[in-house]
Amino acid sequence: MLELFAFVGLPYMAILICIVGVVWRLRKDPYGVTSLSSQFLEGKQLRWGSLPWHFGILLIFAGHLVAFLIPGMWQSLMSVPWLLVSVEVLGIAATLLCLIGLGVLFFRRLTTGKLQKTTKLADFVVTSLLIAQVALGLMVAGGYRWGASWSTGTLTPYVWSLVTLSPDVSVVRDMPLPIQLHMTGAWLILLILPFTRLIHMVSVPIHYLFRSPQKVVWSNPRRHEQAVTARVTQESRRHFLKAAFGLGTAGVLLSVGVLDKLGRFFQMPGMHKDEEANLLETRLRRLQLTAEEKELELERMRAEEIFVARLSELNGQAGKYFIDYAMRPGLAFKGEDGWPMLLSAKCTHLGCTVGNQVDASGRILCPCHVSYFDIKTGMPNPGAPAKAPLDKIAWVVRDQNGSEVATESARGSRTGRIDVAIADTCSLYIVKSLTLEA
Amino acid sequence: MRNSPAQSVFDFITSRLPLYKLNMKDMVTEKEVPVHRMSWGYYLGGLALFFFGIQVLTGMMLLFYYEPTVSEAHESVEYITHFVTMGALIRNMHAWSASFMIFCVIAHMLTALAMKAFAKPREMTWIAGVLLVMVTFAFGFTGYLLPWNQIAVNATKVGLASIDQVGQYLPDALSHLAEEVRVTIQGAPAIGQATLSRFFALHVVILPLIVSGILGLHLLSVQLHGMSQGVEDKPKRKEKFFPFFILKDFKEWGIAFLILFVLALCLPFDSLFPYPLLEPYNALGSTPDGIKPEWYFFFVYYPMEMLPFWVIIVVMTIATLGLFAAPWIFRNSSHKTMRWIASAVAGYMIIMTLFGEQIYHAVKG
Amino acid sequence: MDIRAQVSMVFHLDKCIGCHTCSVACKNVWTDRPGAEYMWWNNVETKPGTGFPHRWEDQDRYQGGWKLRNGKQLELKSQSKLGGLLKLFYNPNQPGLEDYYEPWTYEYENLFDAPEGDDQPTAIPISQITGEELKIERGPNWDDDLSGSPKYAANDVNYDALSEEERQQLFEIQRVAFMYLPRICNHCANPSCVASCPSGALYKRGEDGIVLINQDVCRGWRACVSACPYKKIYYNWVTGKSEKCILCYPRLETGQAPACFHSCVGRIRYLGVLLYDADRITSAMSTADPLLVEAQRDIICDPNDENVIASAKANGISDEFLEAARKSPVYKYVVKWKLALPLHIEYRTMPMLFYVPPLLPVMGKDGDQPYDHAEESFFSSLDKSRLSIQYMARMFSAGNESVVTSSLRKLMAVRYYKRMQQVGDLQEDKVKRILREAGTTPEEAEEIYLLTAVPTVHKRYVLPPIQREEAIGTSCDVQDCKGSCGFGSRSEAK
Amino acid sequence: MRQISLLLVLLTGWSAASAYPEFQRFSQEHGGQPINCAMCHASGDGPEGAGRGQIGSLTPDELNRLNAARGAFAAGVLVESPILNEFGNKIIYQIGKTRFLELRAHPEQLADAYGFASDLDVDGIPDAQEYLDGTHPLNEVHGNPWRLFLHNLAAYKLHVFMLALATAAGLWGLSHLLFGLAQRTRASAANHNSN
Repeated sequence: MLELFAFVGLPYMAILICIVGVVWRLRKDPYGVTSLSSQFLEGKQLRWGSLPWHFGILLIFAGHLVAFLIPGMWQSLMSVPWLLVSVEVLGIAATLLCLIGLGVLFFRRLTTGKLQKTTKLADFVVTSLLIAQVALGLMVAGGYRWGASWSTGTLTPYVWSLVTLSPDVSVVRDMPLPIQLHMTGAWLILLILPFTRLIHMVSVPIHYLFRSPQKVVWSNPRRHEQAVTARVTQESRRHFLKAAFGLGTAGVLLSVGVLDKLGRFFQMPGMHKDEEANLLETRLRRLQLTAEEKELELERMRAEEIFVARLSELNGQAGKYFIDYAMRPGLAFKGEDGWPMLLSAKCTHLGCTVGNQVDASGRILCPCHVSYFDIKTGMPNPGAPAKAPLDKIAWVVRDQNGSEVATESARGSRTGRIDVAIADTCSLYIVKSLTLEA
Repeated sequence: MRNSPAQSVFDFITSRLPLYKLNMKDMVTEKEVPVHRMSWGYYLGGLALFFFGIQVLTGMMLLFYYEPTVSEAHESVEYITHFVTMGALIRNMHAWSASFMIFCVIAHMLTALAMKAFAKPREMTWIAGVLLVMVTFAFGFTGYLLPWNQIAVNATKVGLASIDQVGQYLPDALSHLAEEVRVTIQGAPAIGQATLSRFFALHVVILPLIVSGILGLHLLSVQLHGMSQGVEDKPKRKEKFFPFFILKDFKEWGIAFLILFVLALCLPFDSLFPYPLLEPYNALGSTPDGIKPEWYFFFVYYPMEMLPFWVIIVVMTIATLGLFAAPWIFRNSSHKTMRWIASAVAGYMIIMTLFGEQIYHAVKG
Repeated sequence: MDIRAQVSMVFHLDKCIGCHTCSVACKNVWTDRPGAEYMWWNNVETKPGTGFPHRWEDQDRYQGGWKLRNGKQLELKSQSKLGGLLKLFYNPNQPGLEDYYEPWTYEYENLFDAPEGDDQPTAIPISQITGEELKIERGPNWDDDLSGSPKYAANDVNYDALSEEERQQLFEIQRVAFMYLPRICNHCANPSCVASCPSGALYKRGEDGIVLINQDVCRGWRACVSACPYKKIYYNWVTGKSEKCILCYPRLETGQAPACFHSCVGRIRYLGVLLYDADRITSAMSTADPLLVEAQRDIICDPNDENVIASAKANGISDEFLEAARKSPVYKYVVKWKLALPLHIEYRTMPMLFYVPPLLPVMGKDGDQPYDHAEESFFSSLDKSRLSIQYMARMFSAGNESVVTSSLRKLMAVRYYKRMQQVGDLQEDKVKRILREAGTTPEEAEEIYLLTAVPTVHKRYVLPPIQREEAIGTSCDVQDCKGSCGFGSRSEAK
Repeated sequence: MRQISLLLVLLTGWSAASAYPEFQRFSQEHGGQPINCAMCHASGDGPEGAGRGQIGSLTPDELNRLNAARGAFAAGVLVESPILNEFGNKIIYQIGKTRFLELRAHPEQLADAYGFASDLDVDGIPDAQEYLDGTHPLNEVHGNPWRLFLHNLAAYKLHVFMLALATAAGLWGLSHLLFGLAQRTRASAANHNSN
């Protein structure tokens, strides 16, 4: 249980809370989102704390990210011994750098008077957590050598399994405790990210690299409009050139990537001979079926009696479907007394074909709107959408020679008797005259 | 002094359809679109139009292979899906785009309601729009049957049979009328080839013709009147329709196409439902378990399951009449009230679509 | 041509008496908050002196403003784009609290609570940050009037240009001369703070050119603090955001002069609209140092020119704004009369706050004569100026002495002209020659006199009638927008 | 003829007992999807009956094949049961009848026993996973939507990338076309006014 929480519950909780929290914070409290730099109050020690920490952790983070994003390529790189050794050494060096930086930052925050004023409990929690996390990382790096290599085959699949929403804890379940703690620590950091100064991580100003130096904001909508208009309608020829270029590129890309496929839609599909034959066979069968259906329809319109099933084929658990004179479905069961029971299978609510599986209380279900019908009486259950009972259908049982053995009318009046000895050889028919009489 | 009746009719028509504005200057160069916090709603109609265009194109492509006969329909759809190059893509696009289009149409109607966009002189636009919504649903209903698979035919059967039920609430002399209507739609006492042919004709020829007529009127009057103001106070900003607004429209279309294409390519529409195109319709087969209509009918389907049928009839009738008469009913309502009404309707539809099943199970046990 | 309007300022230094009323007015309105105690959006410095923060003009240390790469390309001195990202963790060019001063108050309670004793109880100074006892060694105007002091004046950065002899002369007690330099944000047309902001929080208002910090976007990276060569951006250590002078835009938008202007005792301040061609900023600011002042004047446009008006209107500048630009006292001082000069234009931010250089330290007592205004030695007195012209040129014209002298000459000529009129001890033809040599006419001299000596408040502050829809208050609720428009404090300091 | 029908009756009785509902139930409960017999069987209604792929309709030749399949107790014996579909046959081929019968008590282990290597419908989801998800292993459009989406996206990433690029380029071009046109109309309007 704890395992499940630590490796599945916590990660998802952390990711969810992190995303929701960050979005919430950025939207609801943008004023509070800041790096809350303290260089202004104390700058000398900060240099020896902040720089090693940030550069160290960025390097380590990049390493973790590479192992996660391109595990295959990374794995093959790491199979070169000298590369592996240098990566590990670099990693441990960066970790030490981080630890030194964090140590200085922690010490500085504890001892500088002015900083006490901007320090909150959360800052200590964050720093302690980070120190523990980095120390654990160092333990892992030291205690379980060549993590750069083995993590791609173990931790990466686990993280990917989380990302692809099919968590698989089999790998991490048996990991040594320090590694498990290191992972838990990572999720904890993610968890508290939105609510502490760590929020500054989501505001890394990458867009600074791409923006133009000056920024002019018009608050008057009319002037804003005019300023924008003035900008976009500079010179039509330049616009047309750009338009031709953009549309041309799009056209080429589309025709190469997409349109040729769409064009081939209209070609005759190239099929394997067997496929073609199979297809033809299926089509033929469907046509035959349709023809048979029509034939059946015709036959049924004219027939006086219609074959339903051999008596032996009937049972009490699953009804046998048949079609009556007007192409309506019916169901045939074998009753407890061994006599057939024939019901219309057309739900009296909206005309769905009811199911043929009989449940424990002797009922069949119409799946459309959940009406249960008793197979003995045809009555729907109280409260069902269907109000009327399923119609009973008149039948006749004939033996091998075609002579009448027993009948039942739609009203339920029976004649004759069914001999158990010959029952298996008898067949069941529905009778138009008896049904119509009802 | 009162105007003569002829004069007032003339005035009515010219104010509703100001054809004198039918020129480049009014419709392109100088047209402006208000900008306010609800103006995202102005893009929904364009989006619906875009998806309709996709429907027409992909639909025509599907026509190359589809065969509307009982014996061939299912087979030909399978042929398109499995054998024709990119056939699955086209069919998926048709299916996805249909869902998107219906979503956009509903959302478009609700935002129009929320913005009181039907206020004078836009009554005709509104009524044309309501008609379009109904035709859209008809498209969905008729198109669903065409693959002629087990679930579709059964669902259609249920849908049509509910017409029968109306009969019991009519006076005795008319009670057979409902059934007659159903049989007329079906083309035969039981669902069969006749039904398929009729639905095909409706889906492919008749409804598109109706749509192009109404849509033409709808678009023309939108273009003549311009966008409605949308909010209580005069919006502070306006932006030029050309090139700014139309560019945003195009951008949305581009992104919509991208999303549609990626979805159609990568996620078969069928995979979202328990019953993919597995079995052709078999009159002998039982109705599959858990059968229910497409998501866009949930908002009538689940209440229908839970409430007595006559309630549904009454509510539906009132709602339909209310929709048509909205410009006159809500003539004096404030934008705020309209927003409340639209949000309530939207909330109801969202809840029924997303949680209808749970509610149904909770009520029915 | 991309004509933009700018609410611009002129400070007439001859009239400044260094009373700090402006600073106090500003502080009471805007920076009387936790974390903002040390900020002086408006301050008055004594020159020569080190200023506030300490040696702010030392751009070798603070790396503010722009530089020319290969003598052509304008780029930020403080950071390249990538370098800006690397400096997020620690920025070596930023002033710390010690470069300003640790804000303090006095322990007034002690006056009431002290136990009975032999001595009078005193209110000892305590830090406003830590509450600990504090030995005050520096303050915002700590070097007030201490021009001769080796500790302050001797460290003035502008001395670099002066010869050893001139420097020595400045410390002779008999010849000590100083001037006051009131400073607010220059609301530059080519602001380096805006260009340096990694988050994109800083922006220049299109309508009136006021430079603001969007507090909701600011992430406290503080790049602007070092990039602003005038050190007019301050980091609020409580909120973790930077703040700066907002030119009292809430007052401007309601038709009032900014607080520091409104309260100015010496009536030294002028406020008005300038029109300038934004397309030519880059090229103007890329010229060689000595030509910068002229280049800036060159892109400030004549509000009566038909073409300028047409293109201003195309940019959405209203008729009311244009009317204000035509009446602008700033335009007269800066372009028409060429009297007012920008401060440290060599930082290339194109400051839009101009100073009329002071005559007093130039023309002050020389020898036993009350004023050395013998006609023959008239111009030579500039050479004998107590405060070296080179020193002034270093401040106001990027080292180009002729720009400063021509301004000073004209100012002198006006005085001679008025003296001739009112005292009558000067020959008219000689005065006319003086006027001609100073490049002015009697009419212009009269005009300069009127605007300098006896202007009404409406002549000094020609506020553009900002239209209702242009005011921030109409585009969003004032309480909501408070943060996004440049200042604010939502959380209390501990 | 009589013999055949006797055999038929015998077989029918036997097969009813061996219609493995355990797997069906497991798959339905685990995958949360209604289950179709056609996952493993040739007919969607299961092996009983007289329809196509059902015992009642088998030709003598097919009956022989059926019996051969029923005797495939060890793994690796070629199975071509006419009442099973490709997937059903492959299960027996892969793990053998004996093991299959053992697994009836532990339907959840069938997936592991079968292995995750085979993907008969080539939709990117292994058959065993489809069994667990309750989706059809022989229908490439039937599968867990998310898995399907990821697999197809990977397969078509070049297309998607190109289309995204084309959309971006096209919209960029279109925006400039519109701006250009706007500029033209404005210019001509200005000319018109000045004339």
